[in-house]
Amino acid sequence: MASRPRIGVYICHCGTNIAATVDVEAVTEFAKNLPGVVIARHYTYMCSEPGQALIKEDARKLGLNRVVVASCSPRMHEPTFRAASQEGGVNPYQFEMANIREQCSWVHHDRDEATAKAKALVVAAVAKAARLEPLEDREVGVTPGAVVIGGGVAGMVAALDVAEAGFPAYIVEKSDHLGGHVADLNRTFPDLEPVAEWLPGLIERVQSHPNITVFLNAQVARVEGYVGNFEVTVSGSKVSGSGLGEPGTHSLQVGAIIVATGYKVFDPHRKPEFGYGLYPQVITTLEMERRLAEGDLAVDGKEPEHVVFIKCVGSRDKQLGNPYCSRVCCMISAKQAQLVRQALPDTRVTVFYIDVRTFGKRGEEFYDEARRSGVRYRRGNVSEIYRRGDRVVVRVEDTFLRRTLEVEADLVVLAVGMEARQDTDEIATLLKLPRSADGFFLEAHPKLRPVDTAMDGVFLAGCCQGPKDIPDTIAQARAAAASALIPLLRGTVPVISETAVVDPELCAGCGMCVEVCPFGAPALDPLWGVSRVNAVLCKGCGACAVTCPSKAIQVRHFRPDQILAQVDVLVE
Amino acid sequence: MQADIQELAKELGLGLDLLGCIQCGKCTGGCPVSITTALNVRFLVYEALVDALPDLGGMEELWDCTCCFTCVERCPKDVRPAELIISLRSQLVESGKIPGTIGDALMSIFRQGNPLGFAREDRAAWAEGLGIKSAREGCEVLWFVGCVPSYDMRSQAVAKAAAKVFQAAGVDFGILGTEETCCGNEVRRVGEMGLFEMLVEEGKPLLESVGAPTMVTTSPHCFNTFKHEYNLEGMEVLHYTQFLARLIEEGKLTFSGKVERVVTYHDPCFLGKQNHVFDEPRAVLQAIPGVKFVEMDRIRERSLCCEGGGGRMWFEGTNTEERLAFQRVHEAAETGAEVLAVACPFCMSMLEDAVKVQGLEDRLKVMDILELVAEAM
Amino acid sequence: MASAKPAALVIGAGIAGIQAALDLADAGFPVYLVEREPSVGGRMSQLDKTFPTLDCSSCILTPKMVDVGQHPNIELMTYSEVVAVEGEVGSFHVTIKKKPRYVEEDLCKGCGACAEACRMHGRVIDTFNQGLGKRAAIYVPFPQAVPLVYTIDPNACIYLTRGVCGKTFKCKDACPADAINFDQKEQFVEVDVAAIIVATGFDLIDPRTKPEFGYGVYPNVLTGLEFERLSSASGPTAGKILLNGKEPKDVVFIHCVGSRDPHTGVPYCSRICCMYTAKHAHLVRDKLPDARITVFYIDMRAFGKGYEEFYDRVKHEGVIYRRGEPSEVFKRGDKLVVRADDTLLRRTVEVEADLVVLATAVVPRADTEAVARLLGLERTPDGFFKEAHPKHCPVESTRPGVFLAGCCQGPKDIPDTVAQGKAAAAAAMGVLHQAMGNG
Amino acid sequence: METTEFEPKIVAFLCNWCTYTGADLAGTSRIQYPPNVRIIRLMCSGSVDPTYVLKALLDGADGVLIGGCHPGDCHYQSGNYKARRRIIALKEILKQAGMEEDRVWLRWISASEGQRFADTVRKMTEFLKEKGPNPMKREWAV
Repeated sequence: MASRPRIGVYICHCGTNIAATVDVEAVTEFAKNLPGVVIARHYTYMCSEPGQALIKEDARKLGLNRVVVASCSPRMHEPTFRAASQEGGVNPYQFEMANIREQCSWVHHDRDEATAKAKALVVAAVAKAARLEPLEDREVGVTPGAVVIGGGVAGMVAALDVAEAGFPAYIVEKSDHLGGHVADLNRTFPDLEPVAEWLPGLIERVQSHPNITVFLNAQVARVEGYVGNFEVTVSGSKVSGSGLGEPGTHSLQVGAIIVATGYKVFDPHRKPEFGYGLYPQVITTLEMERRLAEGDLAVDGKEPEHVVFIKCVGSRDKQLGNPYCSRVCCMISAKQAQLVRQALPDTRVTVFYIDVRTFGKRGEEFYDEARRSGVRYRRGNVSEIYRRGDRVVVRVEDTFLRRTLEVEADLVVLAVGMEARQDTDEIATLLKLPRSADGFFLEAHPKLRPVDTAMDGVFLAGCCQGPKDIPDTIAQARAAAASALIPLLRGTVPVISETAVVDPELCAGCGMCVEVCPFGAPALDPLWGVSRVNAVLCKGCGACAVTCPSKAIQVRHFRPDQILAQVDVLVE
Repeated sequence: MQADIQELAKELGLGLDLLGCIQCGKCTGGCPVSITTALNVRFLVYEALVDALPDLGGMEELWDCTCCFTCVERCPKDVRPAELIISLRSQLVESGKIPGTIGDALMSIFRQGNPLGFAREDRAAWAEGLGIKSAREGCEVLWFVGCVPSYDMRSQAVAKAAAKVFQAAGVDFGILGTEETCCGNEVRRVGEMGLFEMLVEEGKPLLESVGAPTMVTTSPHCFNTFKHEYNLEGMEVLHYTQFLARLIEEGKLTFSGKVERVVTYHDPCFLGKQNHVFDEPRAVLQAIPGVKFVEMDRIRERSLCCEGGGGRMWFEGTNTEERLAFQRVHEAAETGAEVLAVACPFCMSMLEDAVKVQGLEDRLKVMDILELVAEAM
Repeated sequence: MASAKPAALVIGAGIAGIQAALDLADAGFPVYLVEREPSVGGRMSQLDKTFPTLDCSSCILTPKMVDVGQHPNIELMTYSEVVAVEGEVGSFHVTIKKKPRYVEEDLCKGCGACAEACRMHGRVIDTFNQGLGKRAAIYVPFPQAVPLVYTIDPNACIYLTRGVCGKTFKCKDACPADAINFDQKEQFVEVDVAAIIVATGFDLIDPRTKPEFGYGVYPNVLTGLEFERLSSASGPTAGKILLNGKEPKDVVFIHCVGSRDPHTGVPYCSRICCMYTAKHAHLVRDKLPDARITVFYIDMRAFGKGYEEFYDRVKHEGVIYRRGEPSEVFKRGDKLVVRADDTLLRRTVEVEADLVVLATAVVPRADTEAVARLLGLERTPDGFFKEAHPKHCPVESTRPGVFLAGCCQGPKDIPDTVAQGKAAAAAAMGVLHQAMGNG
Repeated sequence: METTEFEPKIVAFLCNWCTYTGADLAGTSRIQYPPNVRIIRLMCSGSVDPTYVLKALLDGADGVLIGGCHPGDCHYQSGNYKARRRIIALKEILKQAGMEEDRVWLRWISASEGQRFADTVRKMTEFLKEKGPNPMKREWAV
């Protein structure tokens, strides 16, 4: 069966990331004497072209049939090194990685201890590698089309890109209209363009696109399948030329899913010091949008003499569990403050801030314009609001004046931040989407995979991944569309090769694996009375293998002997 | 160095997180004394962060802090700014640079177990003839009377009202009598950590030895330190407002009389802002037959401090302007209330003085919730 | 290339261009990826760690670089420039100039024997390392370069500048693969593409435009990018923060050098400096635990996912943040002195430093105007390429079929650049789909 | 005393999707924890065969940590519930056989809980240090 192991071991320095804490030379020398090891080397960056070339050349010259790289997490570079092994003629599945960076050099300071641990991890990897069997890459066809959950700007833009590339896109919107939060806005920064001038057009493009189907008052009820072939069950009403259809259940077959479920506006009742809900003079930026749209800034029938904006309401706040910046409030405040100045030139406008974060294109210029329009910026985080006669008093320290002020105001606008929606829990569970510490959905990698998720074929668009302004939301939505379009345009997706397999000699046909499998992969062969696995359905979780009383069913690449070999060397 | 101050605070058992500060000013903006005195805690934090603290000896305003902890409650970064003041005060205490009146109070606590300069033997004199048993005999509820209610004449009336109410409700309670010693809440807040530790070392075993499952305090200050800083085992600590609310809910405390008056309520910082006990005092007041309950504007999380905490009972403060208590009693009067209800001996003292100074005696009476409850029995 | 589908052109192989090219290629479209430098990688390849996760830049970038080098659907053209673009959306005709490397790409093995032998070895300013090191006239910009092929610097090579290099070509003699060819001439390649993605990146302002900071006068005043090289394991000091062989004790960082400063022609915020400075401060703390680290700032703009949390972490590592933009840097004895109004202290302070790092503004590339003319693009007043609409069309340029990715449209951090690179790819996919006759 | 010097060996079986990724996050966040843990990556905590745990304990591991996704988060729908049932049963058997079941820890640690992973390893190391070496080693048994 398996050939006699000829293993190449490669220890990566990762610059100084590993080498500063782990004695890579010692680990290399140590690895040379392990059973089956033909060669052991160390190199600055194994993932670089020359690093990969080392593997390829050794594999060819020395006839390696197994490769072990000790470097970063396999979640990072397993595909890289599998490809390199393959180019060197080694079956990519006879490659094993020892994670001596994330799980060693980065978490331990002591060089001796870290080196000892790195050695142990290398032994285990070598032990497993020696027992790995060759496997074939597999691909399956892709159902053309994508489901987009959420019909805000992010969802609509992503759906349009999918549709423009020739694939059906299905928008599943919870409410009774498209447009999301942006539909509640009046004008957008920094151009002060009325939303009414562009959002209806976008909605119209979506609704009239032959490739797009919109479901309103709709929810995703069930998701089955995997990347390339999802079956999404939607309950809701389909929009057609003649209007909204009857509510019903729709089954959609698609290759990818884009999550664009948006955000929740922070509820300022949770900051009792501002008296929101208590004083009619205290409103949120969202309420201010409506007032600006209606041109009604009066309080108690009177034009306000002084309008105060308070930033960071619900953001940058550890006590609330919202440590992050909401990214848009500085610009929204600058916008609304300017609009107040334009509408009521005699009204004083003051913005209280901690840091002014006007970072986007034309953002700083916009902030400049706000100040030039007469908006007064004062540095200080408002501490409380109380009543004085008809007005309210804003109590705040001006940190430059180094003085606590009691500023009287007629209208106070709270720049409320964004929060993760908790009503998306169901979708998170259906799609197995993890959340990051701030509650927003977690991307696969914060830098280089900002729209991918831990689930293949499921992508993130817009503020469900974190607060964003409209241009950034659109860019990210289109990025999600690009990720979704890759499998759709290719027509195939790779699927795992590490699936369960039955040894018919050992199988007693008890059917326990059939019962335990959540994916319906194993089935009893009526002719032979033994279990057989449909490899397309199998996801390699291994539930069957543990359950099987005769150990007849095992998962390739995670066979008991491969695991126990690691246990063996690790406890020595 | 910033690191030294942070380290000192840590040693003192304070949760100060100096390095987390982003200088937003929320602390100083909410500080009740920041308008009337030179104290600016945000700026102190900054000076500590950039190693620019001046000589502390000249900073009399450090003693202005009432330890109301509004800054702690509101700080978005959980820096706990007031604890910097406590740390700095502890340095002053170490070097003996403290206001004389505070020194006297501390000495009295050390010698007599109370800050008011009275003799320990007289601590339970107020209770004579009231049929209150010693907790030593065993009891369900240990009532911690507190220093001010034990000695101060005005507050003794509150203590007596409490005894009456507890008895009427059939509570099995006892007191520690002359064994009762200052809880040390203010001691810790003026930075006398050594004395506070001593009080805890002696007090904790004493309190636990009673074996009562519940302790009820008259003062929110005692309540605060027992609850958070004594780590008492097998004993639930309640402020009396929580206890009364519970008795009312359980139907154990009933009223036969009426109090036909308009009443408003002032939240004590150590009960409200610091321990989030807002609803129980209001529930008790609203349960009293006849009471017409009205609210002031600045209540609950936004309540105004009376300036009695953090050692301010023993230190006038550098404030040259109007006292906050003056402002407060006017606010109370404006609601049309006849009674300004309090739930703290310090608030009682500060606000009653203010009523007198402001000439509001005809319109407004300061009463403890206990007195109103007793009146309705 | 493997595919017969309509092709796309991506100009610039920094992370934006790499991501756009990979997405298009993965979707099955042929891509011409043109990079003017000898290697792909762009600015990101010069960085040490990345904020806020502290992933090392090369760890996450290198595999993508390798991918574009090996992808069957990507034709990588490094050391090349686009010189003409004709036609319109769906049918652009593009001329690309391949500059002579004087090294045969398919022969060179990247062994480096030539550089060892070069008479200019250790004498040519190493631009990749921001001039902090020296290299030979024949070079690869950095060890992980893709393609790993040497290039002769025509401005430094003795033979190419003077017509003669001793009696015999040292490099030619040393090369075991016989790859060096001084007869190479520039070549012109013409390709037809349906869509174009512009990902030409950015420059950093020359801090000499702010003479008060003493850059260029004091050797221990560095730019942020120079600091990246100083801190990088693959940099000239192998990752040790050393100046003249000595570890600095007091390090001062200055935000907004040039940015938010209409005076220097940069009225906008450069968007990345707050966070990379926080990262630099962390790196100094990590490598020099006893250093005193001060950051001068105007507004701390930690707006991205996990950024405010990172700022909080760095503050907890004992980095002192002082609000105020320094007014000048001067020398006193062995030390530099940074003079600033600490606006929270309301006092002018003088902070001593052994190392001052300037967070210099992100500016449009010097040749942006020429590229704009070449491609028929418009620019916004800040000098960057203009998007079709700032709000709803952030990746479309003003010319149909030409899309913008990354910092050529305005300053951006890496996640936003990657997202925009992918967004440009999505936009291009639509055009390519139509070009297949499916429109 | 020997116990003060004792460094326990912990074998950890971690699910690929949550806890292994959480351990990686501890790394990228540079959160320090004791080096006593040796991680074996599996696709799912539900694939941890009790024999793996037994083998580890009998061969000389002082503790075994099984890490999976939080309830409801399993990548394979219900693998973590299966793990929980199986580990409870295993612990029961260990108890009945007079073996120390508290050397086996099952913890839910998500991909975003790097700190929790580090804390778990620290706590488990301290716990095992306190407890002393595993008496079930095969050498001892044979």
